[in-house]
Amino acid sequence: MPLTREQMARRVAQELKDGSYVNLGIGIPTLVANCVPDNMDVMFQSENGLLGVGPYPTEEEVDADMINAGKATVTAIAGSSIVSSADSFAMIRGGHIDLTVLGAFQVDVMGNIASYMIPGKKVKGMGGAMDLVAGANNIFVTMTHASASGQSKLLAECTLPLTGVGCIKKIVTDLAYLEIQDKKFILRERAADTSIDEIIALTEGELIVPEVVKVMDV
Amino acid sequence: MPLTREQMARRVAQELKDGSYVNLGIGIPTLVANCVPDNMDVMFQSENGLLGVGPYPTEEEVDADMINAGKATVTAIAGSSIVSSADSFAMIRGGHIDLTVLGAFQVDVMGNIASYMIPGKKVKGMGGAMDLVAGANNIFVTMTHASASGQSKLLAECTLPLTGVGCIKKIVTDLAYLEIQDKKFILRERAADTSIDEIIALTEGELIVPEVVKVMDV
Amino acid sequence: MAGFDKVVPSLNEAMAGIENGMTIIAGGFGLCGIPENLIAEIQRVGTHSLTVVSNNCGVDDFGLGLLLKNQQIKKIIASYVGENRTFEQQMIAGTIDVELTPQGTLAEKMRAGGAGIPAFFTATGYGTAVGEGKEIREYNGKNYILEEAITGDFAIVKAWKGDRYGNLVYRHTAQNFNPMAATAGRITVAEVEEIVEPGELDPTQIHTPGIYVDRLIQGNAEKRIEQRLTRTA
Amino acid sequence: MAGFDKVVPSLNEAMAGIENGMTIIAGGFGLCGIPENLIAEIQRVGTHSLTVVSNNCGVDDFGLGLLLKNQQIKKIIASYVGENRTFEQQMIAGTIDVELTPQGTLAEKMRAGGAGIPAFFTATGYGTAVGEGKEIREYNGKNYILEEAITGDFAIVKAWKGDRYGNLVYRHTAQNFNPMAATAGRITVAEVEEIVEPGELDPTQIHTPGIYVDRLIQGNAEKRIEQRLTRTA
Repeated sequence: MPLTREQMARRVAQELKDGSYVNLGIGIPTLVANCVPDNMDVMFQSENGLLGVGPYPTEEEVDADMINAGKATVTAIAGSSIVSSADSFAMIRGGHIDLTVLGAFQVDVMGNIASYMIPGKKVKGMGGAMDLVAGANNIFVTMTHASASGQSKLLAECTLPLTGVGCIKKIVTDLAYLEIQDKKFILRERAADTSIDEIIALTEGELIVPEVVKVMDV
Repeated sequence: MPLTREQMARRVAQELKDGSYVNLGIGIPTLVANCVPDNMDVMFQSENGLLGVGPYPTEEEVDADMINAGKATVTAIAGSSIVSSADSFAMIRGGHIDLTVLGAFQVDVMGNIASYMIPGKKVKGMGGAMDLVAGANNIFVTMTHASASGQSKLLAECTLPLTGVGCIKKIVTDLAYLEIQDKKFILRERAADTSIDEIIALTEGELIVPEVVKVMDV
Repeated sequence: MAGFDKVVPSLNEAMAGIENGMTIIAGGFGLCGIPENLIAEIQRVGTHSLTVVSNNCGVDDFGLGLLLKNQQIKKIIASYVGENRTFEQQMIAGTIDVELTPQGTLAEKMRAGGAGIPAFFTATGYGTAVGEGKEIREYNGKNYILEEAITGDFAIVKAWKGDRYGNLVYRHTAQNFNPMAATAGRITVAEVEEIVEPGELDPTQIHTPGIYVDRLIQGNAEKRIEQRLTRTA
Repeated sequence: MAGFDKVVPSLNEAMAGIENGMTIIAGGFGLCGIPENLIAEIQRVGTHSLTVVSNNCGVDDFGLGLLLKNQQIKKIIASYVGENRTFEQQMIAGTIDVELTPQGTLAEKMRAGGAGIPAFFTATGYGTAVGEGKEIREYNGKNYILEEAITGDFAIVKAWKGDRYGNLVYRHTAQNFNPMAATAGRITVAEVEEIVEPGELDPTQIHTPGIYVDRLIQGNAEKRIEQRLTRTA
């Protein structure tokens, strides 16, 4: 059975480290904020300038001047800082963010990622995604393993316009956790009740299946 | 009779415009701050980050954390702003300062200026001078017309290491006010009781003497 | 001190000098911290063939979306233009030119424009459509592309408080692109919620020094919220 | 939240890991806003062959001048080194290497180092000794030179208040180079006059966000004045 969005977020959250600064993209990545272990402190950055994102506001706290990068109302934790967009991206582009979690349309064995545009269909713009993938040292991509129609999103070569090249090394899908090494996907973990054959069938790029592939604990 | 340092400062001050932002170098330029006409508001910038320099402090006001670019204690006016060195030089390098007044060792007919180093004798460093001459649109150089030993400082070509190239157009010396045009000095005004012959004798670079050279009113 | 009093009495005077074909740099992120009244004034004046530099382009009926609807914009330089139907239609119809620019690169281009830096290298966009045709250089084994600065004929920004000398302070995340935009306009106009006297703002806490601001106007802001998400207390 | 508590109990721990030959970026302008105690600790430890990046190099018996006197510095990158006799002597003796860098370029190099910009064009220094051997490019009829970013093994800065998470606020003109220096160190150590709790500093008024600060220590500062000029009231 494929993982739920919450389970995918929980798998990513297992990589969180105490005292780390993390940027979460829109969608599944956002859910990671709810999965921080109790014994751990993690600070979330929103690239519109807020370091130390808090929970959504109560009705009384709602403030049009306090939003996150998804343009949604938000709060700030005690000890947060708010800076300009240039200063916020200086954190990102200067490599100061410890972990970045992003959604994607496609990832390929070269570590390329496509996430901002489907020509002829959808043009929203890259927002901060190109900066995030170029500036981060540690990136997790979360996405479904295949499209609704069964097309693999783990490719030999991305077909959509790229967001970044050679920058992705770790992917959490609804079926598996994979790493990219030497132009191959390496299957590290599989979702419970998901067969390795199913994962092979839905992975277009070259896939290495080690002798031991543990079941994801989420 | 050559102008006093105060008179030179007063001549420069005649060029001040109401509502302008001005950077004053160390030495004679500093004196310009005392010569602002009463009907005029001018804001002085100190490149260590203070926009809106006030007078020196009283004994009670002295604060080690409030200094100017000459490292001297200073105060700030109401309506001042204090920024980082990068932001301060963004004002300078971005061309936002309306007038810069600088001292110099030498200026030549190409508009080159030498002001930061006498090889073998004096190495203090350029501080912010190279940024100021490269970023300003309107620069006044103030210096004595010749050295104590009678050597001209207005040259065909600077012999000392340059602070900037092709950036100087206006010079106030103790003998004259000159402009630089088409690789020539043009004598615009002379100090009272200073003969044109004396100025010619002390100007090494090509000097144009227009038919009318008015006497400086300082 | 009349010399540094940047306050103008009307929106008309605030945007005086705007002409067809000009480049306008606007602060704001989504609908947060946008100069609502200055944008509305551009709509009222009807200046057209504008190049607009802004992270987003408003929504259908608010912010820069008003200028889109009114067909006043010829070209947009932005990082994200989603959630705007008018925009999508104009793009499909080919009546608008779009230069998609990564958000961090856009912010840095504005800063560079204000700071006298004509170009800088950045890793962002290397190997993507954004990097096409741009110079590539390797530093410490990583590839970077050369990006050029942006400056505008006008910059329009929105601040919380501004003193008469043009010193500005932004509120919460409404800061975003405003400080950089303010530095990059030949003429910079600031719309503020409150005008205070010089000396009321702490000098070390000013986000935008008055040297960057040419005109200042007080305006009532609607401050529309794009995505209202709440929790139960 | 132990995870973000940057406070260390001793100067020894604050500078732990410093090694001979490292590059140290220091905030401060003249003697204003310098990390006095961290510099004194480097003197105490005796690390040598250091490359120091700082606008000035202290005076004979204070600030970075202490490290000069102690012959711990191999190379200095600075804009102004006047008013220091020890320094002059070492330069004449050829025991120290000096890279004179324009003040604005130096500040921008540090900022670039922290912001992931490996190089940028600037007009400053074109046609001078500073521009020698550097790439020249013309933009809009003006010549610019290509300058590269600076990063350091350590950055040492001095702030007024700092909260436990490392968020810093500087006092008056003691801000100067400190914010850029703080971004450019692999390990950044901040010396503050007062440690406060997270939440005490207004988020929009923080000069250096805690993400840049690895270690924080409270230190009593002598704050020596280099040029005491006063007026009679």
